[in-house]
Amino acid sequence: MSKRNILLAVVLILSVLLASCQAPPAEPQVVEVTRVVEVEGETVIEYVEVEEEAKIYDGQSINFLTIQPHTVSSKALASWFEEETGARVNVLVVPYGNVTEKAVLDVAAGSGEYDVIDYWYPMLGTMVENGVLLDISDWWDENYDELGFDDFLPTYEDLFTEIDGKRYGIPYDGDLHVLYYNKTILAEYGFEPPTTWDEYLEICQTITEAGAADGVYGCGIMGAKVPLILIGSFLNRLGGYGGAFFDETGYPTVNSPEAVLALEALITQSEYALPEPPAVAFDELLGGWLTGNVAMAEFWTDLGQMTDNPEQSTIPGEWGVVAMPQGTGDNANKVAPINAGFGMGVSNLAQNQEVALAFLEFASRPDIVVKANTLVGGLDPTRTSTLDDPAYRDHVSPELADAIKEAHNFAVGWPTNANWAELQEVLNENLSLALIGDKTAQEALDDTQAQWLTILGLE
Amino acid sequence: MSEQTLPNPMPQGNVVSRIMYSRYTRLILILVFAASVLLPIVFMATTSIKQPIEIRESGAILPTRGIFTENWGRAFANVPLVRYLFNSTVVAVTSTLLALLIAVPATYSIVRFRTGGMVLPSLILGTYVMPPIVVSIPIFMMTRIAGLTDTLFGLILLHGMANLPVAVWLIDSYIRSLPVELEQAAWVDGYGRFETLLKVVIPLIRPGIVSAGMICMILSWNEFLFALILTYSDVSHTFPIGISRYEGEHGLQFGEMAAAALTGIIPIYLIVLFFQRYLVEGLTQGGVRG
Amino acid sequence: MAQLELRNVSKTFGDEHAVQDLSFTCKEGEFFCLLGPSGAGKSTTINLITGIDSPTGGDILLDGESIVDWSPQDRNFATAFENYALYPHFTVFKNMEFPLKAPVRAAEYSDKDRRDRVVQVAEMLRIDELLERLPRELSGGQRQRVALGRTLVRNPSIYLLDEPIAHLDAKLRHRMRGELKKIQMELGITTIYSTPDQLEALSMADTILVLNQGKVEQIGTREEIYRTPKNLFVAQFVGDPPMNIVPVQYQDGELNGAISIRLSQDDNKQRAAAVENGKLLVGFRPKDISFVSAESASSNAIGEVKVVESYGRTADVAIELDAETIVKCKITADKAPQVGEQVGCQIDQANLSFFDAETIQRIQ
Amino acid sequence: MRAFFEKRAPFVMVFPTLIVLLIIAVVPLIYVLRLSFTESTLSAPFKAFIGFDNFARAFSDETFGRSLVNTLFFAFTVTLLETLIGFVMALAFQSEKRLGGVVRTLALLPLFTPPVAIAMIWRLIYDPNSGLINHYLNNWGILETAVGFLGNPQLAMPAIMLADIWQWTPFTFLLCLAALQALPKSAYEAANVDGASNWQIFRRLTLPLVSPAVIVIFLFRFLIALKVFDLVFILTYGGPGSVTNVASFYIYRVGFTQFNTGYAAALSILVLLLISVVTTFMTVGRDLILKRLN
Repeated sequence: MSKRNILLAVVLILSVLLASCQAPPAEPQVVEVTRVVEVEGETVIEYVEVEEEAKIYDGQSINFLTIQPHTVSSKALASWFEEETGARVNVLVVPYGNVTEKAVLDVAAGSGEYDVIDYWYPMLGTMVENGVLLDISDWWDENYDELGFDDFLPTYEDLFTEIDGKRYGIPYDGDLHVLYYNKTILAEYGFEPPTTWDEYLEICQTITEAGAADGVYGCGIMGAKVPLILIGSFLNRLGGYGGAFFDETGYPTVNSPEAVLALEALITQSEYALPEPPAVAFDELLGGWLTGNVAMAEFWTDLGQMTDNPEQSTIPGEWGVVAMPQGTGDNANKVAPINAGFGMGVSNLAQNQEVALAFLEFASRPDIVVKANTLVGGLDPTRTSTLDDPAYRDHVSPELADAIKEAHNFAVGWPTNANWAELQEVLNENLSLALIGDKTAQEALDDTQAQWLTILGLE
Repeated sequence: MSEQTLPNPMPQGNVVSRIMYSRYTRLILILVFAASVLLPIVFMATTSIKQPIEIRESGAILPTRGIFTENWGRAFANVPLVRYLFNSTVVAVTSTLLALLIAVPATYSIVRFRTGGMVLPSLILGTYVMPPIVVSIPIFMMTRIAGLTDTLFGLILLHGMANLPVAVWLIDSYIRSLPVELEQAAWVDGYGRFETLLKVVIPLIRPGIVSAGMICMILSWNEFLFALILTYSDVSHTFPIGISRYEGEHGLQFGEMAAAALTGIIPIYLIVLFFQRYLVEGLTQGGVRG
Repeated sequence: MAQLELRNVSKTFGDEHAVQDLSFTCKEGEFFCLLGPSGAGKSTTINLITGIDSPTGGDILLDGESIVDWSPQDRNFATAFENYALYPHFTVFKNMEFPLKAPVRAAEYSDKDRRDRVVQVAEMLRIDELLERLPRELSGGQRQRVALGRTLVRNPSIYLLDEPIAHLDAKLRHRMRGELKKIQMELGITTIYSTPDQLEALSMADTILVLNQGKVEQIGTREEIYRTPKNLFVAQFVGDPPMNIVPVQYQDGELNGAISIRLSQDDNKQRAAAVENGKLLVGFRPKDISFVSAESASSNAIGEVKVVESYGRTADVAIELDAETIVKCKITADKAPQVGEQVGCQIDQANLSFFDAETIQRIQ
Repeated sequence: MRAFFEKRAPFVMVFPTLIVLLIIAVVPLIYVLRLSFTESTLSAPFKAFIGFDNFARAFSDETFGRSLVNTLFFAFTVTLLETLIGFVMALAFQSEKRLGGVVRTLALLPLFTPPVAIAMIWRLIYDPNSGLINHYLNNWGILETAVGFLGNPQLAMPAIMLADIWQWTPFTFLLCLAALQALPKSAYEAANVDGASNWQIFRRLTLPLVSPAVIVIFLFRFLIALKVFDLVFILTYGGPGSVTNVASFYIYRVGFTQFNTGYAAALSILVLLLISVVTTFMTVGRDLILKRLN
């Protein structure tokens, strides 16, 4: 009994010790300033012990709420910023699925725990509606020329930052979907990469029918019931068939004939895709793709790098990339859906607005963006100049850089209105139901339309 | 007659009984049980030493591309795991003590003196039934007002309070099973109600307290929702939050996550082994008595 | 040492009256016995006295001072419980030492005092060998003595013993009775003792209170309880076999019924005449019956011997007088008749009890 | 002072609990109740009083209805299976000395593994293409093509249940073991002397004696199971379709991803009512069963 207690105490003490060894928070740098000391009236000893120049924000600190996948780049930005300005940036990390709720809860409770917030852009309207983000329109206008905001990729510039004519942040991490293909597999079957969804289906069906027994599939489709994933896959087709979530007046058109065609295409393709699309999220698709068992995959632009990493992949160098296929019909379109993407804004309750804005300014500087975009597992370009920057082109391969550049000519974004959080849940639910055959494409989209109208008060 | 007085009479006639009570059946059961408990854990262990590509490539249990230990290093490099484990341990242990400290006298009072009549016990049960998500918003607000967000203390208080109904529920039957005369004897022997609780009741329901404590600890150790909502930084993040932090930009770092998860299980498991006698005694001697 | 008085004490649990309007005084140094069948309210009464329960009405006084509001630990009574209530997690020594370590009297004893006291009591109860054992390692008799020991280590003002020896086997019970009485007399401490066993009460008590369904049936010395039961309940509860009760009609100095007695004593005649319609129950102890031949003129009743239960020196004989009346008599074994034999019964008129057939109260 | 507390001991003992209940149950419930009658978002609670509108909406909300059915189905099934398996295991090991110790120690493993990690490992096990199950089933030639457990409408719920059973059966096992070992030994000794067979002992003695405890275990586990959240959140996000959408998770989505706290509050109240009704029924059922057994 007593022996046991002693042992337990030892275990506890050890864990305390271990815990205290763990990265003590870096103290803000203490910088000596000039001091004059007078001794005995006559003798004046004057000494200057300035090792570093005083920095503008010495001793100040801000909190930066970021998502887990951005940990590396956000921490890098933080340390560069501290080096330059002396301000300490505490990077507070949450799983990406929880970032909006954390930010909104913080403001709702009046905590003001965060100064700078990394947000998923489709939630911009929701964040603004809930008073999370500071209106930085004036700052934006003032710095527009000096910081070269016109260099931001036009597709991101407004989409990630603007609601009702006001600015709430800067583009932080851009990303859109392109179609990757496995050169080896396509060559084996004598296919060229598809330009239309019909070709895509044909390729997918042919390869799967021949290769499924060996575990090789023509395509992989992410159909897991997570808005980011499932709606992304839908949007890839919706745009291609010429559909959109809303018309110019903001009226929902989610059950337009194009949309139905798009969803039907998704459902048909799913039959031949890597099993089993409703369970396929990032990891499942990557599992098929990186092991050379999937011929075509819609994914974000960072997949190329991942595929070239032999630790992660069995098919380095065997990939190619093209823009998203087009649909058929009168309104068929070429699109590159912006299926993820993050902005960086300042909290309405920021304790230190000045430094927060300075951090925004810092993070949007062209040189810093290039630096951040060339980190492994970091961010994707938000500036046109980055795509032309040799360092970046070298980092991701010139081919991919050009493909991204090309894709931006017809990029389409997600809605960012205040109701989107609710709307996307409805859509997500119905898409998933259609995918497993509980509803037809038409029913699912009609139901979505009806519920959207209710939510938007447009009945 | 002589046959019948054997200590373990042969099962008579019934096939079911013969199967149920055969030693071989038991052995098979043990093997099946051990295998099914261990399989995911072993799979987790081998995953932690597989190359990322191998995890995506094959579902074989053993690594086929050689042992890849870097997951372990990376698991610790990328997330302050030890800190989180420390936080979790502090929160689980302290909140459990808190829950027991409040629950034991309360349960005693409710069982023996019928304090609160029918209302209090049902209120406690109701609190326990309530899905935590229901109350998360007001709880967050209150924590904020109390200035306890992002502190271990806040989390300790919350876990302690949230597990209180569990503790009451589990301790209840143990107190009920105590003969009331023991307490009356203590009163007459010159002890007050508090002293009686301390000197007579608590030592006698120790098994119940241990098992209730252990269940509270498990619940606190695994709790995710409040730990996520109420904490911001490494100062107060707990282990389950840490586990959720092996999320790459697109996809999980399974190998590192597995290494992290095992790191969390190992110390706890050692402690459990260490207190095995205590815990097993606690869980098996007193037991749940209707 | 103290005198305890209960005044109109009542206790109800919900709708149930556990004790009703209970009043008695237990004098200093007295061995006071609560006698009654199970469910009579004995344990409740003891619990009210110790303070484990509080009465719903009435007052309890210790040496004239009301103690109703005192908590149990302040009353300084010592109790031995029916099921011993030994603390299972303590050794015998710790069990016995426990009352001495109580906060209310911890200051009175040094460690050594406590040890000495426990050992002394343990020796007296012959359990000094068992001090390091746990209660579960003891036999029933040993446990009982430990429970007793726990009450004896203290100097309480009153001992309350709630059926302390009920669960012992007959032989041990017999021996313990003697020991208990001896100890009580030596210490001279006021003792309240509850038992369902009339023999126990008769053999030990100075005063007996017969309790039935929460109410007092009779309070008195053991002689009074035995000889002059106040009502039919006491008459039939006390004594083994109990008092024979036979319904008779009184007329002109004669009792007629299943038995016929010509009353010879004036005292008896007077009492018998006190009931107007002459409907009486006559009671007589089994030992007051003697056998005569069936034809004898001195016989008061004639019947057939149905059962003979022999206890060695004595025997109980059941005699059927008529279809509704069986009387039992206790005689020395060698005088026992044969089963089936017709015998005449002669009843000793010196100890007759008369009860009103309507009110079943004793006629004085 | 001492006397003051002593006299009020019962109340003093529950006092801290009352405070705790006030903080974690009463105040939040009042807040939630108020929310449920208003149009509210997370950052702007109590915007406007709208009476029973939220509740009316809930009654026509198909997804919510399905989530309730899913929750009850899930909770009841896993609880039943876990209690059954746990009980059988406990029966088998109650008299095992050394092996029993091993099993008990093993049983603690799943309990101390955080659900996040458990979900991760089950995702790897279920993965249609590189998962453990598919790997071996394919290798052994039992299956031709991959089965997507979590994406298949028929298999997704059972798959989540299996993960849950893996985690919680040890819990019921340990509690059942506790209950069995608390049974009085004397009854068994008597039965052995009487020459009863093992089966008879089980039917006539063990089962009636241990039933009350097993019912308590069942209820306790049922209450925990009703709150299932983590596994669904990580494994399926309620999909595919609405197959694994459970109440807690749906409320989370309404409240925490759509920030429609008013509606989430109304849903919470309804769930709470439903659970109370179910619990009451089960408690009554328990009492009836116990009465019959006695």
